[in-house]
Amino acid sequence: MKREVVKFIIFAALVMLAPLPLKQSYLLNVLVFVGINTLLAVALNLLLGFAGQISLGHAAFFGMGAYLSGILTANFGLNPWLIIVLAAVTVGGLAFVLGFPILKLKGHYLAMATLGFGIIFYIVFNETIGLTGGPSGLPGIPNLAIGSLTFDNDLKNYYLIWGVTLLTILLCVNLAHSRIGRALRAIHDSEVAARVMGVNVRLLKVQIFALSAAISAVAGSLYAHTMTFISPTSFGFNFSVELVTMVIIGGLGSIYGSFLGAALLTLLPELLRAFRDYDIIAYGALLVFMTIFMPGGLVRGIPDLMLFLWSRLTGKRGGNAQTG
Amino acid sequence: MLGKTLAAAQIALLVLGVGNSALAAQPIKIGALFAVTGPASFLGEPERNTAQMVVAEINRAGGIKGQMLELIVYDTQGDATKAVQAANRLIKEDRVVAIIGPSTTGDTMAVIPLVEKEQIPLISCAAGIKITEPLKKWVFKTAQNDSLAVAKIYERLVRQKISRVAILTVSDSFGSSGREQLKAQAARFGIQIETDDTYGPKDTDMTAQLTRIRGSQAQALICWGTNPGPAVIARNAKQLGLKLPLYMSHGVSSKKFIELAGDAAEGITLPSGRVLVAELLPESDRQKKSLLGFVKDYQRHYNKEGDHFGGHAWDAVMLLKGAIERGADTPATIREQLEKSRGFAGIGGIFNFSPQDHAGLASDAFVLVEIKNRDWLLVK
Amino acid sequence: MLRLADVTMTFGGLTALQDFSMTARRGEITGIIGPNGAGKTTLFNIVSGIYTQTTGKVFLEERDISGMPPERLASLGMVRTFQNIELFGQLTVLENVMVGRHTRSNSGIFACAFKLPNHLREERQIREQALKWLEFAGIADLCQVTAANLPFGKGRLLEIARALALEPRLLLMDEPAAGLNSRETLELALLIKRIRDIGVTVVLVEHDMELVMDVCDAIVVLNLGCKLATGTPRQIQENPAVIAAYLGE
Amino acid sequence: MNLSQQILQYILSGLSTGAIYGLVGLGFAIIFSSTAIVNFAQGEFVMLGGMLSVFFLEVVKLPLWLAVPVAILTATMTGVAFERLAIRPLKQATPLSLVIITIGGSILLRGLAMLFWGKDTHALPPFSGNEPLTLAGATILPQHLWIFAVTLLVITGNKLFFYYSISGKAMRACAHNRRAASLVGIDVQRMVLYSFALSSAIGAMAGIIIAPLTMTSYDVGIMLGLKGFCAAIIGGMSSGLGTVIGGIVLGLLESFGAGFVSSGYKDAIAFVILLLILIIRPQGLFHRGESERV
Repeated sequence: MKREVVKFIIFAALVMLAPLPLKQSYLLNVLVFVGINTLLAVALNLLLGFAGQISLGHAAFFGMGAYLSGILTANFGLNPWLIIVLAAVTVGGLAFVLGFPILKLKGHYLAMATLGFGIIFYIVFNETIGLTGGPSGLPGIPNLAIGSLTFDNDLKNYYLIWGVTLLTILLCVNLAHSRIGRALRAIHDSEVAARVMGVNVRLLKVQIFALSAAISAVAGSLYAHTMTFISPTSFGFNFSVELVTMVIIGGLGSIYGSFLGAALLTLLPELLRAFRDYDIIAYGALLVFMTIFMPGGLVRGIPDLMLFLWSRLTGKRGGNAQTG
Repeated sequence: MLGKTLAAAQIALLVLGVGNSALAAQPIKIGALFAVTGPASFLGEPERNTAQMVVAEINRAGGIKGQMLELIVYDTQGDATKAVQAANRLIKEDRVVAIIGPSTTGDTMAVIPLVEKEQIPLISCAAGIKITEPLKKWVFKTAQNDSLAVAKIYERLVRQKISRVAILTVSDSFGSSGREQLKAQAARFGIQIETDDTYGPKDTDMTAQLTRIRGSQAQALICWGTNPGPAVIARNAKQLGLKLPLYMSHGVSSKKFIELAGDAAEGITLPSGRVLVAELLPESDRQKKSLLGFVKDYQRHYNKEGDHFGGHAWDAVMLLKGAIERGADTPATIREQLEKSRGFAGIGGIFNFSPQDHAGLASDAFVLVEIKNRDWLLVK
Repeated sequence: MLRLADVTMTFGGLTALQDFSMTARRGEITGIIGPNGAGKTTLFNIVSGIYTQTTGKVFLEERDISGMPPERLASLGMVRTFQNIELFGQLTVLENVMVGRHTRSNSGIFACAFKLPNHLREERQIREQALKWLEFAGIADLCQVTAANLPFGKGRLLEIARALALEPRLLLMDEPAAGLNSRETLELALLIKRIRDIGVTVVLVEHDMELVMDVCDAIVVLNLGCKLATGTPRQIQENPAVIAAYLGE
Repeated sequence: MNLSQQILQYILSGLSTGAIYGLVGLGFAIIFSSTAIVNFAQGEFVMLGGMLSVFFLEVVKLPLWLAVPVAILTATMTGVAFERLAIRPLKQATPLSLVIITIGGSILLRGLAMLFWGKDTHALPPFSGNEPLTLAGATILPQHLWIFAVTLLVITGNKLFFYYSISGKAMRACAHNRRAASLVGIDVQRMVLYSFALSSAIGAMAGIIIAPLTMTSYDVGIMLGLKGFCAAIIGGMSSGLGTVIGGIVLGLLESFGAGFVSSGYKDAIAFVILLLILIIRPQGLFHRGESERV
């Protein structure tokens, strides 16, 4: 537990100091999105990595948060902070209700079902033009503000979003090392044994699903207030898949891995700009490559790689890199 | 040793921000955001190609008053988040003086708050009316408003005494913008919309919608979409033996549509920019010279037919060139000069920007064409 | 303590258990034996709530528990172990046993995430109790090892410690000696007796006759889905029907 | 046009799009049933079939009767290469890593197709004319008949292959129990390779047969793949009639949804019903449930 505290403090310090050398750079803007994606990846990791349940529809929860905030603040002028809480509760509640029938499903049936509701909500965002503005999007969402402090530039948004993300990471680390976290990991290893030990597997899965959806909704609200404009293309199937990819590339069940995955996939397009039109191919190739050569994700793959390089450098045989 | 010292001195100069003017011939950096990949690549690709082509031509001719242009293109993939990230990079990293694009209304709306705040002129290549109405200080556009295309079709219908129509639009931002205009202007022309259907951008069969339309009172069908959907609709309509006159949007005004729809394209009418019928225009037409030049260049560079989407980018670069020629070199002066562009005969029409109008086109920007014998025919 | 009344279980056309009744008395060790395919595992899966019987009833201290899911049974004080041990492989030995305290703690997601004082106190108790049961099973020295890396025999002990951490009234053990060597089996016999001595009722299915005869207070013999005999170890050893069934007529 | 004619047309439309979904779905089902892999790249083989035949027909200038088999062959070889280069090297093949790797593979294939052939849409000429056939006031195209015929052919072929050939039986054995299959001497890896070859061939065939109707471009695989996946799930991942019926159910839902409720929500309607099916009958419509072993 002590180690977790130290890890978190180092991580938080790095996050807080990161903007200093970046001042006016566009990278600061990219890091704002890394923050939002980290929040989403951590939320999905609770479900995917801890409870072992796949969701190919998480972009829908992200979108619901964004649209609830967008519509209610831009069109009805309600208090944005209140709406964030409302969005989290509503979306979490909806996921809780949806979760009971859906999480009964297993494996690819679950993948199909979550994919299905993701698409349904994507269609709803597109078709309810009166509310969402449809495919042309919803402009004019105000920035968040506390008193006279308006979060209207990258630096302020950076601290706002990373503040929320760090808090969420802290809570998730706590959760992972509590009876709930142990029960979740237990489900992952042996569902039947977990049930025999008295873990109400179904209820717990649904609760985590709801929590994960609620965090995603908060990420959506923050996204809407940062962008001040939203359109359905940001909440489609592709983004759901991208989120799953972030979690798996980062490392299942590792909260800091989620950060690595989110950071890599958000920064990747920037790095791949050098490839110009070939970037989509490079992206696909990287996914295939990573899955083959770093099956445990970055969080385990990077230490393995360093160990391997180190053993090569020092000339020692060190093939037994610790995994798992 | 000496080399090292010199290099260090040079770096020091660069870091201090001096020497830029001393080195002279610094190119003028222009940013561009196009949806080169993704679902809107039918817009982004020709736009990117055209912009690169025009900039290359300008540079080959010695640049603008001796200064070369440097075009930096980023792909938005038609995604609002990526568009904003790319715009940020253009403004903060590449330090461009102006931005061309994005391709879609959604992407444009997403980057508007940023360019307004950073005070960088943006010349959008998207058609949505929301882009320039209400007026935004730093935002211009070259694509004709969808309202003009709709008006062109409705005028024709009124002349033919048709008052009941069915509309079938694609459920993306192109289609929904058309649908909005079709519904908004119907009353003004005394037209009644009998059925209002949509289809998905990747749908492969629209017979269900067409069957419903066939069962309605509609006297004509207006379809708003981009390839390949409308080609499928044309073929499905032929399969069902639908007798209604079929109108399409300017979204399919390219030879590709005729190729895809084949025989089913015969008799379809659509509004189009003049680029499609450049050869058929009278010599007196003020746009003819630009149009022929664009078509010829595009053919030579890419061995493909230039379409009016590419034309939006052509117009944007040329408007920018005009502004720079008139002495503008900073974002603020470029914006000022853009606003003063008058009587510029481009691909999309004759542009007259003013402090009140950042779209700059009149209703004659579109012509109606009919497809006959696999070719275009100008409807008087 | 545990009573089965006329339990029948059919899979499709196959009858695995036929009108089976039995009782396990409080504080005793009851053994269930029978040749392969007699229906022992089916019986265990019904009692522990993994299958639901076709007809008949199961009672835990006169409370009808027929068809209750395993997690309900756990909160009523019944727990089982598995023939092919089902450990939580990615968790440490200590954490495995801590999961056993799940029903004995109740902090919710929010209490856990925000580390509310109640939760912290509870977490401390969970850890103390888990260590206590690891010591009881004699594997406290392994508490930081990842469960997947344990040798089989230690894994068996861990599974028992985990089950005991629940402080059950009734412990069901599915072939606890399977895969153990003779020394480990001897230690297991002692452990099972100690478990009875702290007041836990034990029901076990086992092939190892020596172990069964050594530890059990009462024995039920199953054959082809039916009850063949009940009695003390001595009675069973002398029962001609049992001998016939085992030797094969 | 009266209501009954309209309904007949909806049925015909539903059947013809449904058969397409079913044909695409078969590819998913074959791989799944012999390897338990959900191959998210399956849609790309449909795309490859269409694009390759356009390529061989229009660029290489082969005649249609030659372009089609060459396209199928090329797509099949791509499928084999995909299995060899991406699936087989995977050491810890968890279902999740397979999802990611097949998604990665599909992005890669799509990107390569875009690079080689550009982003334009292409059409193949119909195989036997374009004159609609009329049936009690409703119409259908000759190409639709081709689709039905090929679908039937594929189902029959699958049935014969899986039940009467040695390799087919071996593949079914792998599907049933991999370990047991390898114990009786079946080369499981080879069977996985076969199933990828077979499903990419069927996918390519589907892509070719539908290209004259729906046209083809580098990105048609996503939506068709998704719909085919649905069809396979409704059909309980069977390599025969079940998946085709699943496709037809989906096609009919879409066509009646667009006709009677709302064309904008037609996909949503189809997916809502799909969700209901999944929740009520998670093992697919036509599959008998199995009790879980402990």
